[in-house]
Amino acid sequence: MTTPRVPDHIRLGMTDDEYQIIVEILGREPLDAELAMYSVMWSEHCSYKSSRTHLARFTSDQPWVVVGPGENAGVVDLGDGWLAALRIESHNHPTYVEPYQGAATGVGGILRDIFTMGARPVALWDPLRFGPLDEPHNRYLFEGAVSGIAGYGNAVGVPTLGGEVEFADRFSKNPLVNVMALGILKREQLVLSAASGEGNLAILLGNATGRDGIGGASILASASFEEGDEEKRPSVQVGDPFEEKKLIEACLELYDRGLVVAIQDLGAAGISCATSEIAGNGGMGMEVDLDKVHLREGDMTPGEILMSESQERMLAVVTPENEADVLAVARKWEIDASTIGVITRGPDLVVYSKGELVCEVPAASLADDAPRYDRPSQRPGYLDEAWAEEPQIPIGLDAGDVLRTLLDDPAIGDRSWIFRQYDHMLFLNTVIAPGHDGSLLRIKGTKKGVAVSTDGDSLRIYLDPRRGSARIVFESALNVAVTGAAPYALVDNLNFGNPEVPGVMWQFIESVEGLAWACEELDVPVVGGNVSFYNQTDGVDIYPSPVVGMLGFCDPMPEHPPRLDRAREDMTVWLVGEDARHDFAASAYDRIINNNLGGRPVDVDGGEARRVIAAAVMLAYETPLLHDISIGGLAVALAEISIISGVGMTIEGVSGRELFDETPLRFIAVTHADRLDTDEPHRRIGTIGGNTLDFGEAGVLSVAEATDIWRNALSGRMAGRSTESTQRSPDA
Amino acid sequence: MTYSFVVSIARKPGLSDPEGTTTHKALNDLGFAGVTHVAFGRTISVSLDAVSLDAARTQVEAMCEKLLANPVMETYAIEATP
Amino acid sequence: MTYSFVVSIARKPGLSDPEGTTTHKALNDLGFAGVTHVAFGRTISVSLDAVSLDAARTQVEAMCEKLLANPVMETYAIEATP
Amino acid sequence: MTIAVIVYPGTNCEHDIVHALDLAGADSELVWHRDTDLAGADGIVLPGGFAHGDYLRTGAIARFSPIMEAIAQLAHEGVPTIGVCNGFQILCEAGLLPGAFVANRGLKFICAPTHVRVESIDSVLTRGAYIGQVLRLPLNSYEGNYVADDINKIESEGDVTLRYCNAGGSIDVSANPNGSTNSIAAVASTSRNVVGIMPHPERACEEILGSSDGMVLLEGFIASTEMPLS
Ligand SMILES: Nc1ncnc2c1ncn2[C@@H]1O[C@H](COP(=O)(O)OP(=O)(O)O)[C@@H](O)[C@H]1O
Ligand SMILES: [Mg+2]
Repeated sequence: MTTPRVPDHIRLGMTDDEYQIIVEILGREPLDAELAMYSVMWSEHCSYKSSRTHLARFTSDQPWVVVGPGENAGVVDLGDGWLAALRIESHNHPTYVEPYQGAATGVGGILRDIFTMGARPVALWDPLRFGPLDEPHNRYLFEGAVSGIAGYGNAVGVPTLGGEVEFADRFSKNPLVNVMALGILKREQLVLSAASGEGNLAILLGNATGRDGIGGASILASASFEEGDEEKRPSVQVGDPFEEKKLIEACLELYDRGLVVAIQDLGAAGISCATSEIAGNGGMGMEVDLDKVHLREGDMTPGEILMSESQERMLAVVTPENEADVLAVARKWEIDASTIGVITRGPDLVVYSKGELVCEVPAASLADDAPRYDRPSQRPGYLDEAWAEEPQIPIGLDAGDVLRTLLDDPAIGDRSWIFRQYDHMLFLNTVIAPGHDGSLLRIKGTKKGVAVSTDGDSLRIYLDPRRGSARIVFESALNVAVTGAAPYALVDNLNFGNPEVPGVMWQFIESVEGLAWACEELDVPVVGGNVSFYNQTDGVDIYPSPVVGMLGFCDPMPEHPPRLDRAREDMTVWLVGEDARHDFAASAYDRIINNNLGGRPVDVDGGEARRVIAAAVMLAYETPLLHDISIGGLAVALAEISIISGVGMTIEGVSGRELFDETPLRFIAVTHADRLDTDEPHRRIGTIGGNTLDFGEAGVLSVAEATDIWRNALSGRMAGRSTESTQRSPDA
Repeated sequence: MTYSFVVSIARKPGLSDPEGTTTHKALNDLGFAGVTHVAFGRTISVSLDAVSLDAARTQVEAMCEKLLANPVMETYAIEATP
Repeated sequence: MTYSFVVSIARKPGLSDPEGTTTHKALNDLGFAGVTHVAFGRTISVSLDAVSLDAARTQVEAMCEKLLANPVMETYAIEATP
Repeated sequence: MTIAVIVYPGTNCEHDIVHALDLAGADSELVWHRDTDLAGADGIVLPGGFAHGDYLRTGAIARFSPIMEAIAQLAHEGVPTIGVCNGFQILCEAGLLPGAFVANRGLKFICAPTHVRVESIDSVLTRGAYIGQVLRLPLNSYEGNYVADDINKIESEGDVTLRYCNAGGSIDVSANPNGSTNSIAAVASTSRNVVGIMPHPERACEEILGSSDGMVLLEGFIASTEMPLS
């Protein structure tokens, strides 16, 4: 008996219907290389086929948006000719396969999106989700990912200015590594990825093309290509930050000298994607000769060359007159370059190898004709049960005891174990370094500043995707506001489970709704994002994990922006914002002390969000210390102030319950004066001094003990106990 | 008895080797024009007390599987040394 | 003719070897109690065209002296491979 | 007066050094590693970064850059020459300073402020400081762990310029961030005009960045370019 051969398109993950669309577009059956290209370009990852319809919900028509979603990165106007480019991406699956290289190549990829726009990348952030650290394998993955980010980011010369992290069981087999990057540029440096000019040349810059990459792999190994090639195809890509650094400098020089018409980075589906996009975006075509591509291995098939996802490559479109200059710039920066194609009137992307035609498809069809799905969604059954599990919070809790436990949580304790491994000072722009709410950068030569905070809240979002997602927008806004920067633009990374599960699709749609609503309330444009579906292992979907990166902007920047180390003896402690509303669903108290996950997060009011955030921005110009209240509530926020400033405080009239309540949109101010200049509700809750965190009747904890616990929460778990692997890939 | 081994760890073929490539270029720049290939590897020398050579080798194999080599990217070979 | 060599580079004894020390500790933590010594080294495989094996080896020696090893902290050994 | 700031492929602190020198009132010029001419340079800085990706060994490949001959010649003529972080590593590989570097104890990259104590003031970098002065300077390296096979000679000849210390200036293991031999953070040549420093003085050049302690060193260096060591 012979098993019937599974059709190629099925093996490539396409449906029969999708295959039929290709046949209609081409008017014939696709060649192997063509089928491989469509399969990758029409994959969920590249085409957003399940999410596109819903992403239309986001708005970005504010006048300061220069480039909205769709390009490699979003771009906003900072005035006086200055622009900022921002973008976020995920590298979840590769990180699980090989944490160091997976995370490292994630950094490389996001940077290319930024300098593709003409911007110099100036900072990175890294939202992370891993399984609990008491599992050795989770420590191995986490340690590897962090050192991969460090190894690549530091060596490529872009500082990492923060991030966030959560640990929960559902991420053990599906960790999340998101990376956000920010670039700064002058308006005249902006370049887009739309080719123009028949006869212009396409030059491939950077790394040699090797057998890296997964996409389209199965068909490339099928009979028509060489048997046994799968063996040679590595399952891991190795990042080369040195190559990327040279590529950045070379590209920036090309832009400076006006030598490129358009440029595009090579990501998924490599040359096939970059050539079709750059041609398609400009309504042009391209003729490509694969014999011209510089290769790492001599014996590659045309399909492999087309689909290779080798890192650190860019495709530039240049006029023939400038070709020699472009090649000279490449030589100067010691990168390889080869002219592989020529722009045609179109509309086809035509590819030759050894004189033979291997591909002839309408360039724009790969990107534009991808199917779109409006997948069924249904409110998942777990919600009713979870909402019924109301958090039980005793009235007479001992705040000292609770705080001891919370400060020992690795997502609450000192995160410097992470960011000490990242260069966060390069370029001398870092005014507020990681370890605060948001990081603040100056733009040299101006009085302007930009702040960024990345935020997520997977468990709260699990309990209410809409409210939870709205809240991360407000939280990130408040995080930048306490540095003096007003929320200005947002990017989002939507990490979800399997979209073919109606419950997951419902989470996704609700979440988008919440994010979009909150952004509208704050008048913040969503200038870009990324969707990562299929984060599912053994039938278990991850917690819905949208992550946002908020860009804040100030001009002028406060002369002395608030800092957490500025509390001094006798200063006054204020609580700003509405009274607590008994918000304990997914709170640190309920999760960690009660070991429960239930209840429904409180709703938020858009008007209140606007007012509180505006108040924080105002106060940032005249207050030594501001700190927003988030995980662990008021108690953890106060403890952080005491620990970082090295001085105690006496808090009065705040009940134990209220100390751990996580009602959003509230922050702490610490001032010299006995009045606080704001129209928002505020009350004096205590005084700085002594060497204890004295909560009156609610309890007490010495600053020394709090400090000790907090400092060891993450580093202690990682120190010496991470025994699974110590090998180091080439880096620093 | 104490037994000693050298574990040699090599990168799986097909993976890119930026260190090797960069060193290759540097050697060419230095005038070593005939160099055709450079690849980086690691060695780990391990000495351990065990009841027999076989028992020791079994342990070193376990170390390689658990800690010393990264099976996703590397292959290893174990050699006893005097 | 193309000749191939493996250059093994070791840290001079007495100089600190943080990778070795850390791995030693990690092996102990993993339950390999009998480990008495761990040292890290690197190998560099070099292939080159030359007129004879001797000429090739002389070149590889020169590469080691100039670039591949740092005499302040390292020793090296060269071995021809088939 | 011009200070040459050398740029290798992979160098990334060159603009930061230029910024700090500029704040201190000195002119500087970026010089690409393929150049061979340093005529007219009154001082030389090898900035931090990852020259050649730090592949093979940190500083190993950079040492053969065409510019190195000119650097060596000027250094021998007494021109003030400093290497910061990766620049220090390159100077060691080039044999212009003794010693070498291995991975940090702990095998982690460290980006954090450290304290260093001034051990000698006869070098181009420390001439403006006083012995025992404690400076707060950011460290930023994976291979900052200094080793030397002739450490006693280095010590006995007084080449050690800075050591890691705690905020009060005392030197002990807990104040040594990376395991560096004898807590060494900076070393000078016998002639004292070549100095390597592992922490980054240029990252401590303005109060808004957290510290301006690095200016003491950079100003001393600039003064040396105008007025040779006596
Ligand atoms: N994965 C990470 N990488 C770098 N920095 C991190 C990471 N996780 C947290 N941090 C830093 O630790 C600090 C505290 O983080 P977090 O508690 O998430 O802040 P917030 O609650 O104000 O959003 C921030 O400065 C943040 O940038
Ligand atoms: Mg915060």
